[in-house]
This record gives sequence, structure tokens and C-alpha cells, in this order.
Amino acid sequence: MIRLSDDDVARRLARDIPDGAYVNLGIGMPNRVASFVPEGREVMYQTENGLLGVGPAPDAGMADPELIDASKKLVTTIPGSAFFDHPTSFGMMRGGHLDIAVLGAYQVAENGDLANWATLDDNYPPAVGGAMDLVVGVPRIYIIMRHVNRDGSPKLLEKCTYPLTGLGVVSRVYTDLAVLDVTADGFRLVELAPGNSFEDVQSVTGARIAA
Amino acid sequence: MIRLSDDDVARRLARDIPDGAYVNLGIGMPNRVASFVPEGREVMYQTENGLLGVGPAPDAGMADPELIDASKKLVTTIPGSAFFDHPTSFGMMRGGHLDIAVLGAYQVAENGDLANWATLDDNYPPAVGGAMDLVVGVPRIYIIMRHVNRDGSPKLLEKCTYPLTGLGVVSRVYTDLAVLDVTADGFRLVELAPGNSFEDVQSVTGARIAA
Amino acid sequence: MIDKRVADLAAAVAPIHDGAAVMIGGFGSAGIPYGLIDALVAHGAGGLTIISNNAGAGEEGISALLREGRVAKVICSYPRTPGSIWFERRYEAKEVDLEIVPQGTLAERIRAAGSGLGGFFTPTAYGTRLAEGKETRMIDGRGYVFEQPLPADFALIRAEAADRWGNLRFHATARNFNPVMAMAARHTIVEARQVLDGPMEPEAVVTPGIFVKSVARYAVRP
Amino acid sequence: MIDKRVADLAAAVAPIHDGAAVMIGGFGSAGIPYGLIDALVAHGAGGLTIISNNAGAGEEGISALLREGRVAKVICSYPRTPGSIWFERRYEAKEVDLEIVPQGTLAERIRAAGSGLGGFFTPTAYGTRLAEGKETRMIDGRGYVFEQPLPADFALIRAEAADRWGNLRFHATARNFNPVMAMAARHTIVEARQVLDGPMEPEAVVTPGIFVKSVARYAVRP
Repeated sequence: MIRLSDDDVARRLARDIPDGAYVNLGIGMPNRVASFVPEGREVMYQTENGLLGVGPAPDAGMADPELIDASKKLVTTIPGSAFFDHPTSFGMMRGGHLDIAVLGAYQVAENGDLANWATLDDNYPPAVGGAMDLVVGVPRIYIIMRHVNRDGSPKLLEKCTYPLTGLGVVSRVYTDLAVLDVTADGFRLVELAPGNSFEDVQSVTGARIAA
Repeated sequence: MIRLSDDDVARRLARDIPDGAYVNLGIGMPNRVASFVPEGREVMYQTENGLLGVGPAPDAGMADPELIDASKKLVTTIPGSAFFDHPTSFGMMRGGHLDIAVLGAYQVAENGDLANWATLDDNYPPAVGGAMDLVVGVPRIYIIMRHVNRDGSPKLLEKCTYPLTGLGVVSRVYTDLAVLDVTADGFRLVELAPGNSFEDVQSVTGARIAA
Repeated sequence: MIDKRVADLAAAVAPIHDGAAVMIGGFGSAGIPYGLIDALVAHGAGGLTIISNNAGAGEEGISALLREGRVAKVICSYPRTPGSIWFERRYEAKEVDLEIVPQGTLAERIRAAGSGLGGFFTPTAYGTRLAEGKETRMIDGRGYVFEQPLPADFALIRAEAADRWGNLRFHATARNFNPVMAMAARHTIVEARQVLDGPMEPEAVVTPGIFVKSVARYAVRP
Repeated sequence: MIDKRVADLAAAVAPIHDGAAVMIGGFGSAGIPYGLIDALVAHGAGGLTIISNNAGAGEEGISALLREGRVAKVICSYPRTPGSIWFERRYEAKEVDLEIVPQGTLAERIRAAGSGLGGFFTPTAYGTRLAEGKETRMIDGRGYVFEQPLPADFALIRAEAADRWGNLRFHATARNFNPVMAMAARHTIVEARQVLDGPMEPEAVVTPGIFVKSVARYAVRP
């Protein structure tokens, strides 16, 4: 199978971020999306730690150590930015004010259940952060992830086996093999990554995909 | 009986406002208290509409029409003032952050019940404002009022007959005849207005006063 | 590009439909969006539910909506200020419904709606007539009343300054209910005394633009 | 006269007793009151319950309290950042209890405590492991979890500037949990990068001084 690079998946997702959108990007792969949004679109990124209008990394020597994003990376403000406290930040999320959140996932189920905060390994202390607040409040939850785990096992499933982050919350999944919508009838194919067949993708997916 | 003037009752109450106190003054008689607090005490007055540190009326020509108190009177700021929104203002009240609220009353019962927002006259539309929030949150509720109604009937009672503002909330009552604490055993005399006897005051009070 | 500025007050209130629930900021005479209310009177929408702290005084603001018969219901804490003649007339004639909510509970119900909460327990009004028929609960030996979120279709907001992103700041005690109502309506409309050419300083923003749909200039100060 | 300024960080933390519940502001490395935490380590109080978003990283801040064995319990949303070695060590040795709370629920529980509410229903965590054993309710067809207020004995707060009345403002994303924690503790202690000679401008105040007990200067920026 021909797999898109992480950057190409981020680039594909970025095409679906419309001009004027308010967007929260999760840590890791989701964070790359910002750099691929097409020119001419003004997108306001929210970071849960109190900034709407997250700008790019600062130029050398211009860093402000108390101006960071949720992954603790140094960032900047842009024209139109605003600072606020945590209750306001999470009111934005839960209250349905953001348009899109882009998150990573361990597992996504065909009913839209999402598992992205804990595995079955109890040796680690659990850590949840803001993921559960985002998924209940933001109307469009886009997942960006590899289609399968490193051992080849599927991440798209009939039912999640890992602890859930939220129930029935995922709108769409962008992987290195396909874009899939979550519908009332389960996964539905939106598009295949170039060079792959529907059967190829179905064969590495743990739930039925409607074509 | 010898009755104190409203100003003298306000002056008496003002003596009990300590230096450094955070105080909410209700509309009407309670509002007069501020002008009688002894020199040298710094008191921060809160007005429910979003100002801590309410200053005196503005000088002629200096009025800001959007700088008002809860009774819609023009006010000023003082050094240390802060503006805030309604959720913060009522968080201050309910959260127990203020020290004292001074309110008027229709009736006070010996168990500390307060009636100060509605009478039994149903012709008027009801109106409650912030009174119910103040009484549940502020640890010391001081009532300033005339001891009896115009028709001579008592306002201090075994049980309120008017709709309640709050249950068991009153700490102390300042009237033109006496100062009374509300205790677990009912009203207790703190002091008599000069020239009155205990019997005089008891005779116009609708509940037993412990001397 | 994000640009929430609209041509004028009339354009700003045009989407308000008959039967809408409309929050209106302000307390006393401070922070009332008089320009937007006048535009709403001219616009003509009726059967409105008005959510505000007061119910108008004199002939201006909410009083004008009541006078013109546009209001089906008022949800407020204090409808009875001196001069609330139009509210009293409509209320006595049973032409308008009234729901009285303690002021802090009103603010908190609006905040719950804007923040996506399902309701909360407050000690306010426990044991009083205003808690009748409501769920109550004893928590650590104290009585609480369950209160539900209060959302709206529209909010009319008065700001001191706005930028094209909809960021707002307020003036003195004109802040009051304006920031929390801006969060709680599906469509928040702002009149700003100043509409800035550039962006507002990020630390000075009180209401982030995400809560705002449109901004019109109205420079008059009451 | 109101003057909340104290001589130094040591004087500010002196009232903190063994077994106290202590809120600590900050997210990542922004807005953490490092000066006050160092003073608390030197002060020696132990058996503490720490309420914060994170559980420290490296050898500084909350990590230092964990390293020195002063922490009995951590209530936080995200204890596992790269470098949270001291938290992990204490947790694996079962020397510290952990209560994980979703970040928005943590902020809202703290706000409920500071605002005198008895609890609230949130959709966050409904149907997940973090809602196990909690009261739930269907509201308009959607599942909600009941969450209780979370107060504290002390809060350690990092501000950009403070005046003698305790009014505070913050810098950039160092605001985060600091304002809400300042409301929720019985005794709120502030380190401010600048302690002003005069009053702060009333419109610029983010945390009104009523929520603050003491202010010490700590000019170091991380």
C-alpha cells in the first residue's frame, strides 16, 4: 500500500479548514496542520492555556518564556489575538464556540467513539489534559493519525478497547491511507490516498467501510 | 420613646465597620452608612454592578454616565478600585469574599430569617435584584431599619409573614431604638438608643428579646 | 478574512426573527445597547423573549420594545425601577409574562449556557418563593437550588471598543452583563462606541472575538 | 489601611501548615509561582495536597516539593509531562495519591468553590472511566456528570503586577489557572514580578484585590 507522509496527511486535512474558522489543534501531528492551511485563509487557533490567535514560533531572540501553547512550545500573538483564563478557555470549548478540533487518536470506533488518552498499560500514571472537554464541545472533531499501529493492527474499529475520551464524538478521520466520515451507519469513504484500492484500505480497517 | 434619626442609626452602624473591610451597602438607608465611617478606616465598598472601591458622588461636571452604583447613582472610583463583570461580582458575594452586607428589611425573625424583597401586595410585579445572593454568601448581614412600621406594627417578629429573602441569615439589626444580635436563642440586646428602657423596646418588638 | 464589522445598526439586527429570545446587556443606564434596541424597534420583530437585568425605564430601550408591543416575555431580576411604566402597564394588562430570577442566578444561568454546562446548584433563593417547584439538595448540611442554563438566540451588547475580529472591551460599570451574554447567545450583535482600525491589545481584551458575530458603530454615550 | 504587601516570600508562605490543600497556578512553565514554591520547600510544611494542572518537571517547582517528600496527594489534569521524574518516582512507589480531573472540569470545580456554588453538571467525561462512581444525569437527551466544588486552604499565584490592595494583572499565557485559583482558596498568596507604588488602573485589573491575602515581590522571569 502507498502511504502518505504525516505532512501530506496534515496538508490534506488543512484543505478542509475554511477561512475564518476557530480551530484547536492537539499536540503532535495535529499541530502540523497550521503550516499547511492554504494562503489567503485567516484561521484563529485556540490554545487551551489561554490564547486565541496563536501565531508561529518566535524569531530567534524574540521568545517570551510565558507565551506558550498547550504543548509548551514558544509561540507568538497575531493581529486579533486575545488572552484569557482557564474557565473562559474551557467555556469556549464546552460551549460550542470553536468550529473544529484536530486531535490524534489511539483508536476510533465506527460509532464515533474516541480513545486517545490512556492505553491498557497501568504502569503509567493516567493523564487526560483537555481532550475530554474538547470532544464534548467542539462540533467538528477531526482525527489525524496513521491508519494502523506499528504492528499492523487496526486503529479504526467496531468498538474501542482502550479507555474512551468521548462517546460518538468523531466527525472525520484523516489517515495515511484514506479520509473517512463517521456516519450514523459507521465509516464512509470520502477519498482514498492516491494509488490505493478500497479493498486495500478495508483490509487494514477493523470495521466495515461504506464506499 | 426617643427615636434616633436615620442618620444616627447609620452613624451607629458605621462604627462597626472595621478598617480594611469589604462591604456591600444596599439601596436607601444602608447607602448612608458610608458617609459615617470614622476617619482613618479604609473600607472597600462593592457595588453588584461591577465595581469594588466605590467612591463618592462626582464633582459637578465630572460625572461619567456609565459609572454608577446599584441604585443607579453616579459614583467615582478611588485608589485600589477594580471593575469586573456580573459573574465575578456575584461570585464575590456567594463565595463568601465580602465581609459585611448592610441591607434594609421589611421584617426580621428571631431565627435570622429576612424578608426584604416582596410584600403580600400582589398588584406589584415582584423584583428581587441581588438581595438573595448577598444574604447567602456574606458572613455578616447587618440590617438597618426603623424598629416598627408606620402604623406601629412590629418589624422584628417570631416569624416573618412576608416572602423570605433568606433563611437564618441576619447577624445584627440596627434600629432607631436598639441594636440587637440574632443568636441561636433569638434576639439579644446589644444596646438601647439613649433615653429608652428595655421594656419600651420589648413592647414594640414582636418577639422576646434576651437582655 | 475575518471581518465582523457591518454597515450599520439596521444591518446588525436584521437577522432577529419573530419569537426570538434576545439577551440585552446593561444595568441601570450603563452598558445598555440603546442603538441596537432602537434599530430592533424599527426592524419590527415581535413576540420576543427579553432576557436582561431590568425591564426598561422611561420611553427608551426595553421600554420602547414594551410600548410597541414587541415583547411576549421578560426574564429579569428587577423589572421595577422608578419609571418602568411600560413594563408595569403591559404586566398589569397581562400582555407580558414575567420570570423573576435572582441577579446572581441570572448571571450564572447565562454563563452556564455559554460554557456548555447542564446546570448548577446555588444556595441563592433556597427556602424562598423563588425556589418553589425547583429541585433542591442538601450539600454539607446546606440547602441548594438546581438552576438550568439560560441560552438565547441573540444578544445585544454594548462595548466601548471593538476590532474587526470582534474583540471587545468595556467602559467602567457598563461591563456588567455584557461579556457573559456575549458568550451565551447563538448570534451576538455588538454596538461599539469605537470601532478600531487595527487590532485590540491582546491583554486588554475582555470578550474574545470568538463570541461575537457582528459589530456596528454607535458612538453616542448616554 | 489596606496593605497586603509582605516583606518577602518566606513571610508570605509562613502560614502554610502541614496537611494543607494548596493550589498552585501555572500551565507548563508559564505562570508558575516558582519563588513561592521554593519558599514553601524551605518552609518545610509536609503532607500537602497539591492542586495544579501539572505535577512538575525537572527539579523545580512542584517537582521539588515531590522530591523532598512534602506531597501526600496531587489533584491535576496532566501529571505526565516529559521530565516529570519526581512525580513518576513517588507515584510508582505509592508515596503519593493521584486524582485525575479533566482540565476544564478542574478549572470549573475551582471556580465553583470560589463562587459559592454547590456543584454542576458537565458533559465532559460522560461515559468514560473518569466518570465512574459519579452521579450522572440525562439533560435534553445528553449525558452529564455531576462535579463538586474544589476549594483549598491556600493558593500560590504568579502575577505580572500587583498593587497594595492586592489587585493583579497577568502576562500572556501566564494567566491560565491563576485568577480562578485566587478566588477559591481561603488564603491567597501572590508573587508579583512588579509591586506597584500606586494603584493599578481599574479597567486593567484581572483579579480584584478582595481575593488576595498577601503579595510579595519576585522579579525573576523563567
